[in-house]
Amino acid sequence: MTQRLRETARRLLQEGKVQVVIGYGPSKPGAAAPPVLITRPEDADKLEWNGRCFANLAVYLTRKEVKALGKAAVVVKGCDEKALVVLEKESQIDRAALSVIGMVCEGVGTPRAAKCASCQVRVPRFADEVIGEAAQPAAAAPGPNGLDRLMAKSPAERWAFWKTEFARCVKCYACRQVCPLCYCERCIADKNRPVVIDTSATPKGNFAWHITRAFHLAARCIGCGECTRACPAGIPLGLLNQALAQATEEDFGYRPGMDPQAEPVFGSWSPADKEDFIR
Amino acid sequence: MTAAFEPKIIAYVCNWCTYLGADLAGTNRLEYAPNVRILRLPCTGRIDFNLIVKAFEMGADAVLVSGCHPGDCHYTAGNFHARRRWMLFRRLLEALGIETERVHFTWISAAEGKKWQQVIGEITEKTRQMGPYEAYRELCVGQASACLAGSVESEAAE
Amino acid sequence: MKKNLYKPDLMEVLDVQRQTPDVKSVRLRFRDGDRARDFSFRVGQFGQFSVFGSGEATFNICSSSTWKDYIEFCFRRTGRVTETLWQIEKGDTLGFRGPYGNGYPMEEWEGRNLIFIGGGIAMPPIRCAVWYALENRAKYGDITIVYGARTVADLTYADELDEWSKHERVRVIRCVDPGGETPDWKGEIGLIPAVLERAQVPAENAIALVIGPPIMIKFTLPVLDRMGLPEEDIYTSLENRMKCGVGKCGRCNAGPVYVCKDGPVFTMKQLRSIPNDF
Amino acid sequence: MSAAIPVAALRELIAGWIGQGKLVAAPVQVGDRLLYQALASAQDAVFDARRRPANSIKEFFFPRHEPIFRYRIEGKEIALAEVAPQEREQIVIASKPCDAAALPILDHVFNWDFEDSFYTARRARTTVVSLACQAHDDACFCTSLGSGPEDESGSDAMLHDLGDGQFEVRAITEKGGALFPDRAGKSGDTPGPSCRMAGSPPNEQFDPARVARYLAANFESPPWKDLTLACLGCGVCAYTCPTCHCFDIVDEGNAAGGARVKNWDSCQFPLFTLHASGHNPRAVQPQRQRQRLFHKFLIYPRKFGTVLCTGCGNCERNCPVGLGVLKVLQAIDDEAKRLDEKEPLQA
Repeated sequence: MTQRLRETARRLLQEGKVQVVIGYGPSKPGAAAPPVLITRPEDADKLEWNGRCFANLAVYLTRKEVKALGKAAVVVKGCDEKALVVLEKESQIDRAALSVIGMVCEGVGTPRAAKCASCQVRVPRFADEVIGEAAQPAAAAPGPNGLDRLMAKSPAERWAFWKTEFARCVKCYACRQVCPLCYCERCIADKNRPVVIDTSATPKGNFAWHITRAFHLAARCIGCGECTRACPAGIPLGLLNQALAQATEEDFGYRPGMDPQAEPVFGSWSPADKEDFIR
Repeated sequence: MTAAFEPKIIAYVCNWCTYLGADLAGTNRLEYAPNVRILRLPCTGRIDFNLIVKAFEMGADAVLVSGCHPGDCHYTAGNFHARRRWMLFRRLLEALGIETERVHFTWISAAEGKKWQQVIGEITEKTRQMGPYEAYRELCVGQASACLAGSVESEAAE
Repeated sequence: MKKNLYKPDLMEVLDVQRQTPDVKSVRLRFRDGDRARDFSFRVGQFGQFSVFGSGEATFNICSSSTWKDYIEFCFRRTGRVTETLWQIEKGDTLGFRGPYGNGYPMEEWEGRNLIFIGGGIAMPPIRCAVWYALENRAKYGDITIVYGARTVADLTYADELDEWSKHERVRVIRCVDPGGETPDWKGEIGLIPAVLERAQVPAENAIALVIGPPIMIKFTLPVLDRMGLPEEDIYTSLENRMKCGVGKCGRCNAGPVYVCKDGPVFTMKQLRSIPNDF
Repeated sequence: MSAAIPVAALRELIAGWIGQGKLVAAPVQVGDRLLYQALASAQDAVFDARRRPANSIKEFFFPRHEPIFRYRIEGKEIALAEVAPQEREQIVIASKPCDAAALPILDHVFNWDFEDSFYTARRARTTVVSLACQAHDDACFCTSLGSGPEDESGSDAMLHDLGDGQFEVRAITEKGGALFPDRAGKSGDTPGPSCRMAGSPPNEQFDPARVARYLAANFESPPWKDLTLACLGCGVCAYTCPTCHCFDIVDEGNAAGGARVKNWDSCQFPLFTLHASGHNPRAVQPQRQRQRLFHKFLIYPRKFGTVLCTGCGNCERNCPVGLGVLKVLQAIDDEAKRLDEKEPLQA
């Protein structure tokens, strides 16, 4: 698959169809494959494809340094591709100007990442070119994940759990910078008139930040897991997004990034919404 | 307990319905608990989830968010959008272990002065039983960074 | 208990003047008497001014170092701190940390002709040097002040421009951008580089202090060059983002210098060694 | 060589220090990560000469958040109050040599002309006991900066792992020796038999002097521009780095008063250099990556005589896109070598 990926990239660059190919590069043994931005056809051989291609490369499509390079081709797995669907639905990318190279994915990480166990998008659905064939059938039902263990706790236990976890947050914002759907020009955490979220990495500042980060991704997050992987303090941030994803599916039957035509939850409304807590 | 605990309740209300409802309660001389501090916003659609978090940060023991009944919204769909937001936000609060019984959502129209009085009474009583919301307030005291269990010593609070 | 580097002195607001629709000047006095008495600074230095609850902001001290009973600074209403500053009034309390930075080498400039070129809100960092020079008049040769702003209303310390022009061997050239003039405007019309070129200011034995937006400096330098002023005689004051003001927080590091400690006043010759990173 | 100390004895010593009210920090296993943390109990301390914690010990000298004074607003009056000075002694044990080596480097900037009393006070009341390294991974490059697995700079005492839970202590400073009364040998003793590095120390990967010379001459056309395009602009490299020390100062409080606080900050964030006028000298990410390299490998050495880096590799290990500085430094070094062969760069 790596060979076909390199050929496709070289062709796209030589034909001038794209000015940059965003893919994965060679990594040191055991390390994650680092994203690389190829602008010259002869560099296409730097592209790699293996089980350590974790990063969601859709994150580069909204960055001004990359947009300045011109038309882009992006290598995506099935889960990353869901981010493209959301970005297009939120008018952040021009899908027609984008070349999507979809890679059939058997799951990343050894042992395999939790998100891959329950993956239904092994074969990318909207790519311009799909590389690789789906060897195994779709994955079996997912085992108990972190969210069930979290929700099994009592509210007080959960509160204590998050207080300990957020105590390690240093406000490096890696969780924001790696997320393809966190593309705001100036994040609410960087605004000071008024200060909604304290810049300090105090318990108060950390709770305010993580509540806002999780909720600004409500009914948008596609569960690529990059925020959890990027956190240098090992905080299981993805649990908050999983909780919201579960709620979104139960309450609105909506799974972000799956159906390009479906109306976004917060972007639309309906008198038929059911709830039991508003008196 | 020193003085009896008087809960601090913050009410974010929409300008067109609930605020008028509360006003009606006033003109009808319907007495209701003074524990509530009313903040008027154009519509429940404008009531951002951060306002609820900010209320707890500043020491509220309960928060009420109230606006027009579905269909009555002055801006047609503000309350429908708000409803969707609250449906998901409550789940996030649950996942975080924040006491969702301290966050109340109601529809109160401009004619429901009585209902406003009832709702405020119920919330005040319920919150009085639950006691002050120490858990969240404790996060914000002294701004000591408890991050590394004392790596930054917590100063003697003033 | 070691001295707390970041704790400001408390200052009383003596007076607040509206200079332009979005610029005000503020006069401060130290609340602590002895600190007021033995406080001294060099013109061209800056300080960190605190509005408690909003934060600190970096402003030049725009009063002359010879005036002992107050210090003054100017600000434009742009951000969180300046928005709160806009509301302060006489008697309020602010904080001040400083003086920081190297300031103008007034001793080196002695015996030279002084050319001050300022654009927009650049007058405050120039005003302190002008008053210092006027109060040590004998030490300095001819003084020329070329000051421009977008419109007439945007000229800060406009009244002092008149006062300065009354002094002997002081020439004040005022200008506003084309379209910024009022019907009774008697000053020049045009951008500063062009106005400077037309002014035919003699350049021998002169130094120039150029302060203003980067674009203005960029187009003024060639004019000074044509006038025959060498780069080591052209000074400017950089306006980097700053927080600590004492060379610790890393913010104002541009190329080899920490602007807050090694600057903010540099000659153009020194600026050549600093990459375009400020 | 002094008598070997079993790890159980080390834990007793730690329990003693904690009992005396001292703050004791050490690497602690948190989920799948090793992190320096203040110890709740002596049992939590991990003595592992083969693994590097993901954060650094700078937290105990230059914390992520630190109130620097309090203010109370009473109408037009303001009352300022110092933050209660902390006399609590701190001990960092089992620190990596490349963490301890950062302290003498940081001493320069925090004492340059103006003394930052917050840092110097903490530095004075903290004793660092490091643990000599016995393994490295391919992100480590301490040897390229003249440091190494047994570099004692910044440490008050050093533990050497003799194997099967036995350690030898070497006192380097009098403060370090005081922690291990009559059990510490002197620094420079011949290392014990099993002190040999399991593998060889990381080989030298670039020449800092050549890199500095190259940087000085190549501000505009860096060969690493494509590499830094992948940088996403988070603060991980700065916040897990033992030597990064940039900070922000903000006020936090309400209408009645609050505190002015010092927080970690990073040159990788756009707000770091954003002017009030909206002008930003470093508007795009490659420019910010360039600043980090210049400040560490050219500017700081020129101003303070020491490179602002100890080669710990945290920036590469923690970087979400695996960038860090080593890869870029190697690209620069290769380019500089190539140019040197053609016509040598003057010093």
